[in-house]
Amino acid sequence: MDKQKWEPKIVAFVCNWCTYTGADLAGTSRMKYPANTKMIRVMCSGSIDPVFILKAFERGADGVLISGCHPNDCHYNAGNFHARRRWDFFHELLDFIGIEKGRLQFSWISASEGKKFADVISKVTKDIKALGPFTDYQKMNSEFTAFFPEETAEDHEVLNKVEEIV
Amino acid sequence: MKDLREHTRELLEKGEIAAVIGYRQVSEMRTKPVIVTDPADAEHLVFNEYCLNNLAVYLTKARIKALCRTKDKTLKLAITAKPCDVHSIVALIQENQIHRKDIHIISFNCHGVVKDFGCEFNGDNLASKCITCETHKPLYFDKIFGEEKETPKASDQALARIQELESMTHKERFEFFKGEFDRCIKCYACRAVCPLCYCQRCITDKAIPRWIESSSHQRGNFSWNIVRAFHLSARCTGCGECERACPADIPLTLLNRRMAIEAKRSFSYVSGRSLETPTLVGSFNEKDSDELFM
Amino acid sequence: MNYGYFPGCSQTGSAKEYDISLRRVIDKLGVSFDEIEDWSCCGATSAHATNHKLSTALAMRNIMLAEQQGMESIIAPCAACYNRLIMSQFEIANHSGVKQETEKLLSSKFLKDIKVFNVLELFLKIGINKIAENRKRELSDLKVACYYGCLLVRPAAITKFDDAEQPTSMEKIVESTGAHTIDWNYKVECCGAAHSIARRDIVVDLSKNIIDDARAHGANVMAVACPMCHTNLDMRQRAMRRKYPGHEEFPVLYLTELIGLALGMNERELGIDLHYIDFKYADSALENSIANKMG
Amino acid sequence: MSANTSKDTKKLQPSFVTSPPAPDSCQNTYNNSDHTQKHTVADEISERTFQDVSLCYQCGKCSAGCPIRYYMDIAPNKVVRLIQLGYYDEALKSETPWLCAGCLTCSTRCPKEFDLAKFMDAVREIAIEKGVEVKQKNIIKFHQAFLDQIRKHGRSYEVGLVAEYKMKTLDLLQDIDSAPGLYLKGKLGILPHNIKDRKVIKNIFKKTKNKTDNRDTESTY
Amino acid sequence: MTVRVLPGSVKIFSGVEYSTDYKYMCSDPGQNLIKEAIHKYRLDAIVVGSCSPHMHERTFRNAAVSAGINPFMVEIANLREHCSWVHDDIESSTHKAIELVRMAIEKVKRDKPLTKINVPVTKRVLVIGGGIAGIQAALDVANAGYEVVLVEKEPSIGGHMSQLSETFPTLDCSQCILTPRMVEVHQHPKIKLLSYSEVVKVEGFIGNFKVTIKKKARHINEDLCSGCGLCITKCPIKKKAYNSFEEDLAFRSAIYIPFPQAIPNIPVIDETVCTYYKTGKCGMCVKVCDRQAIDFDQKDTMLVADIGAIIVATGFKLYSIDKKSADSKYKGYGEYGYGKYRDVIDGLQFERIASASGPTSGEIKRPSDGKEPKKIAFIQCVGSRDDSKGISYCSKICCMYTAKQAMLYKHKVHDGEAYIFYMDIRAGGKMYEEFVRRAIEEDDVKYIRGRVSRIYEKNGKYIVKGEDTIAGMPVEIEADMIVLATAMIPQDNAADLARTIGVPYDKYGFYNESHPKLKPVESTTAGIFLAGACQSPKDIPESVAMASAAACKTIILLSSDTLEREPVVAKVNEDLCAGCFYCKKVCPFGAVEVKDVKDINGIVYKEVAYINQGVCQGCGTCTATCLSKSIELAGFNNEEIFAEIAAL
Repeated sequence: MDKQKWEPKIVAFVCNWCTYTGADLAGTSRMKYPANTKMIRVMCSGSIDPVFILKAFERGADGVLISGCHPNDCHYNAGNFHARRRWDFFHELLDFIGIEKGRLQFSWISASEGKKFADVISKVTKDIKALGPFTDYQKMNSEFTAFFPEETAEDHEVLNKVEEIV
Repeated sequence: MKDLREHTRELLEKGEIAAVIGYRQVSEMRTKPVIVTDPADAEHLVFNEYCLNNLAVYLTKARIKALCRTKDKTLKLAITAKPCDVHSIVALIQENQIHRKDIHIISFNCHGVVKDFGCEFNGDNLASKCITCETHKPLYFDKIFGEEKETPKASDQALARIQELESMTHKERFEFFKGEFDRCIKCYACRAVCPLCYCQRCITDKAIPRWIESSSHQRGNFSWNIVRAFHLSARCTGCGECERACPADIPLTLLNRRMAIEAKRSFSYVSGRSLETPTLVGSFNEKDSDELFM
Repeated sequence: MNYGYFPGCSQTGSAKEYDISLRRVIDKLGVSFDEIEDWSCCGATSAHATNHKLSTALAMRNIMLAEQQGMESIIAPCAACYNRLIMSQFEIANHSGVKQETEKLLSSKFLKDIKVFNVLELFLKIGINKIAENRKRELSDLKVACYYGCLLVRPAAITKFDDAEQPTSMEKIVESTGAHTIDWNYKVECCGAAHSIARRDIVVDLSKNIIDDARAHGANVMAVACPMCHTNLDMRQRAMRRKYPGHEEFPVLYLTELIGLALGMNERELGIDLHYIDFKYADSALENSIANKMG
Repeated sequence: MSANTSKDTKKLQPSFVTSPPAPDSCQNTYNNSDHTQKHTVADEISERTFQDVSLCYQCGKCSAGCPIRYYMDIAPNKVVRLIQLGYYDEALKSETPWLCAGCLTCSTRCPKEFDLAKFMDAVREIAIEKGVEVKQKNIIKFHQAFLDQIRKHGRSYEVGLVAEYKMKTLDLLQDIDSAPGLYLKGKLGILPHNIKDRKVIKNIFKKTKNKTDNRDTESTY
Repeated sequence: MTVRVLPGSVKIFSGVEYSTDYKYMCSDPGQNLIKEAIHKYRLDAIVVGSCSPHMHERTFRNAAVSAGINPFMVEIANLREHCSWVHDDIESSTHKAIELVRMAIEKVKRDKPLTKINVPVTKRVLVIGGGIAGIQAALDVANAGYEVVLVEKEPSIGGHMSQLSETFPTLDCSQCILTPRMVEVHQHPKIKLLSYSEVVKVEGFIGNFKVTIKKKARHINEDLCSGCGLCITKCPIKKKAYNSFEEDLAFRSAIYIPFPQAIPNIPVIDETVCTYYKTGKCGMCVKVCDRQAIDFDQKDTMLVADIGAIIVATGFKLYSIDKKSADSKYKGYGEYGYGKYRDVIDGLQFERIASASGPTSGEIKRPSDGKEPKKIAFIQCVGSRDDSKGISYCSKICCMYTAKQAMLYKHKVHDGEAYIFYMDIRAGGKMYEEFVRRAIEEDDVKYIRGRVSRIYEKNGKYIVKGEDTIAGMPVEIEADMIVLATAMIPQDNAADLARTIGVPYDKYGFYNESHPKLKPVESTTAGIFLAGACQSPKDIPESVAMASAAACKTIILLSSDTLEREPVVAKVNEDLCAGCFYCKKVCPFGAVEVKDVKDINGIVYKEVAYINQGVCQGCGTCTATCLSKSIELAGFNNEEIFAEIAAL
């Protein structure tokens, strides 16, 4: 892919009750934001395992966003508080290992904050664009897949076919 | 030393304990762990600056636990533990791996151990965890031996290393760790010696779905080392056994120490120091910093 | 603690007595400080009124000097200087752009966090019981209106040492001298500050209000901790009388002078004789009676 | 948004009259929609004070508590309002910012935590830079005289200050009652105290110079 | 986004048997398309690329069920709210849509059939709070035939409404309309009233709560007391305790009934002032009580009740301008004197002064010297709409109650002047705007737009420094009395109670509704409903409406014998569980239990976690915390999520 056309690939793990609903609201309100982010819905921000993030990086993500309910607004009362502690450590750890803090971002977005959702996605996309492709990890990925083909590898052909149809 | 042997022999003879997990001298500057079940063997037990192993790791082993189970009652397990090893024991108790009532902690006033077998005990050869150690007297024990002695002075190179790394750019740090992790052969020695890696089945052994690539390719190595450090963050008591056991000399304590610094800085928490404080993982405070979140 | 001293320009001129009395009182209480060498203007009023970058750079130059001279904290007795210094620090700490810019202007980097104290904080740090212990005179016949002015306690979020609307720290200090304090309404009202020269009319009105309210609440003297306030409240009383013929003179003292009196010093030592409004205390008959009582 | 900015008209026109001011001059920074938009005075103020002028909801508490309110031509909150609406000329020409003593009463009590004193600082700065005619001449002359002293000596030199101010204002009689007194009491030094490192002060002045001196150049918005 | 290319594109992905598009998939013909396809191609799972799962997931699952496949083998790719409606660029959004569908395909391939969980329902309702909202809700539920336990922390029900003088916009007497309802509660056979009691613990889940209630010691035997009030008249302690019902404008005795119409009409002894508790002597009340109802040794008692649903109606309190402690999120008003001026009062105090049953018998007198104020200033938005003091929201009712109070003042003091300092007049409501205009036009109340900066006392008058922002003129008023329209804020212990009962709350402490539009009376915790001002500031009609709505929702819940629950719950792999019990520590619902694993000799050799499926709400926090990954959340298991990530 040539550099100018490069678009970051971003994964967002969002909780079902607040952020996902906030994203719905952004949609209903026809707010616009870049299409780079794909969302994975989980029940609570407390249920997102750090390995999910590593997996996302392994699958070529350039950035990850984690989003849940505001403190004290958690559908499950406390899931987001546990998440907050967990991410504090994981974020520091990634930073120490040499992964820019901007690659992994966090937010609290409530069900009524459609505007904030659109803003956050735009900001994260902008930030990740500024950081550029996550070549460090992607290099490891390509080296790895050269030895151990993954399910996704075969799918490249499929995706190319899709490209043709489109 | 005599006291230690007599004490354990007595306990074993009385039948109060099933076994003693202790150290035995194998050469002048080397010890190895030993499980004593026969009172007669108590005479092999030693404690000195060469007792490097963190014996707490054995407390969770099923075969050793099995020693304690008799038909009618559960016997205690005695363990000789350095004050720093007691931290691990505290963490294990907090994580429900052992019960305080089931163990008999024999500890010592400690003034440090050497960094490796065969080194003479002095300031240059002090194990890095001993340089910053603040608990020369165990926090929890049932029996204590030894006199209080001065710890030799040495400079905290590990901290300096962390600071040096932090002053680097992300790119440089990434390359640094890439270089280090590159040597990992996924032997899991770090996991085997860690008292807190007690899971019967480690996450890395889970195949459906595959959590961590098991080949020793760089990508899997990254995942493994990140996950290992993350699982130990706010839990690791800093015994340093992982790094000592690592055949590839990967500086694992850098990561552990960095996470411990984070626990202390953001939550004023040090793992394994108190049975009364709730563990940092598994608890929360509404007033925790919200800085990370947009 | 190694206190650095930042007198401020006024203390070298029209507020000389503030400088004199502060040094004497501090000395008596067994505390010392070193004047920051080669200090310059803090950037107050004119600079920050017209050019923010200039005023931040001017203020931070002094903090940089203190840092370079190995000081950990700075005493800034002038409320305006104090305010300028902490506000600049706040900007530097909160806006990285400002920090970089200022560092570039001063061609040096900020490494330490220098704490800036005002004179109230200084006395609270020294300990008010220390004043009470060293008291040579009981100022019990004084009913003091403690005047904070604008800049000592504002903005409370940054000064962080007393309430911005109903402060009480100066009262505590004044009461340790044995004097009484009164509760009044104009503690934190503005005296007109830097308009002293260019818009004297405003200053005269505002200061007159302050003095009247103090008098109405039973005060017979006012304590201030700012040279600008003192200029407006003391020196401008003559102009006040010209505009409001019924105006009666009202003595206005620096807080340090008041403490000095309690510690047994006389007016000349403290520079009270340099005021426009006469205030005779040590020479009065009262003095004798107190001396008798105590002695 | 058509740009009606009076580059060619010498007299600054209220921008609202011919073209509505930018209502979205305070757009959320996240918004990535690409408005090629002008840098307005409101933007400039927001940048300098690190706070958005749209914060103000015009409750008037600042004006209510302002000790100098009675001397001002327009209320402080109205200055903010003018800036919010884009009446920049009216705001910059007002005496109010110049009369503001910076006592922080408004900033302390503001329910929106809007630092109005800082806002006034920025308005003055911009008025100077744009060369706006200021009615409160004495105040600006005082500030100039004051800064001159610092530029020259590193510290304020009261005798020089008063002398220079009098020269600028030709108001020789003012302060006649205080200055001689100050001399008599020995408070005013006859000679200024020069700090040693005056170079650095001069350098600061030079580098931070705003357009105070370029008063003749045409001002543009 | 180009929909027409989607079916062809996604058909290529492995496992996809059939794909098609239709304009309204949720319509009957659309659903029929799905059903037909299931039959025709013998599908075992379906992916619908449509609107948000929050909209039509249920519709599509039902369609799947009617075609014979498990409802949990349906995944929704949100192509509307998350794609077509938010992206303008056709190409990139089409790509995104394909990827979203692909993720859903990968997930559905790993989905497992699940069955819903059935739980029984206890047909008893707990209402927390006995203000007008609690009273209304309790009566509605009880009248539907269900048992109600009404818990009130004060000695009497009635809440804030019982303190009010008249109500806007009708100016009818508050107590006159409230007290009949209070009596009704007292006499209702289905309502058990627990006054002077607090909820201390809530366990369990929808339909099956176990609630522990602390009944505080009144020191009166409620069964014996006849409410004659003789003890109160004889109590020697008369002026040691402020009467909180009168908002501290009057005193009360040590043994007291909060107000004459109190329900239950049983006194309480205030231990902090009663001589008996201080010196062990006195006992005057014991002597005069001929029914021996006084019991000094009475202790707090705990009651446990089985409850099916909970209605929370804990109400509000008023912001006080006092100086707040350093850790408080509020600041207090130093510029208004931090409450040191006695004639600067708040809205509720004015209500008591204006009330015919109040300390002045309804005559307007100022607290400091009892004189009639000739000039009165009302200040609106005190506390509210003030970011700096900690409350950003509009307290909603103050505009109206201030207009009412100014009107009451003018009706009682004909030669008086009333000024109202306001920022905006928010009079949205039936007859509200007319009411405010009446205050201005008929009663000559002077409205001044501008926030007051400072109040200080001068010669017995209070100087109000304001600015008329409309005229652009500074205003100073010398008033005799000031009434601050202080904001409604959550009760002091709102956050604690929220944690006890398990409802989320916002940054202020107001309880969160489940959906701001469509579920305004449900809390996000199933089986717990909200009524009144505990959710946000409300006036009386709104509180009553909300209470009735909550009661209605509760009745719906109780009308069936069992409940179906989503089977999204966590399950432990006991073989692999290491027994660290971090899951137990993090579980917000206490669903994790310790299970012993025994060897052949019956000796416990291992403890593992066990998840009570009835209690688990399915948040999955345990799954992420579990170090050995021995817990999986049904419907969102790790394999499914990994597949989604892999499909990116």
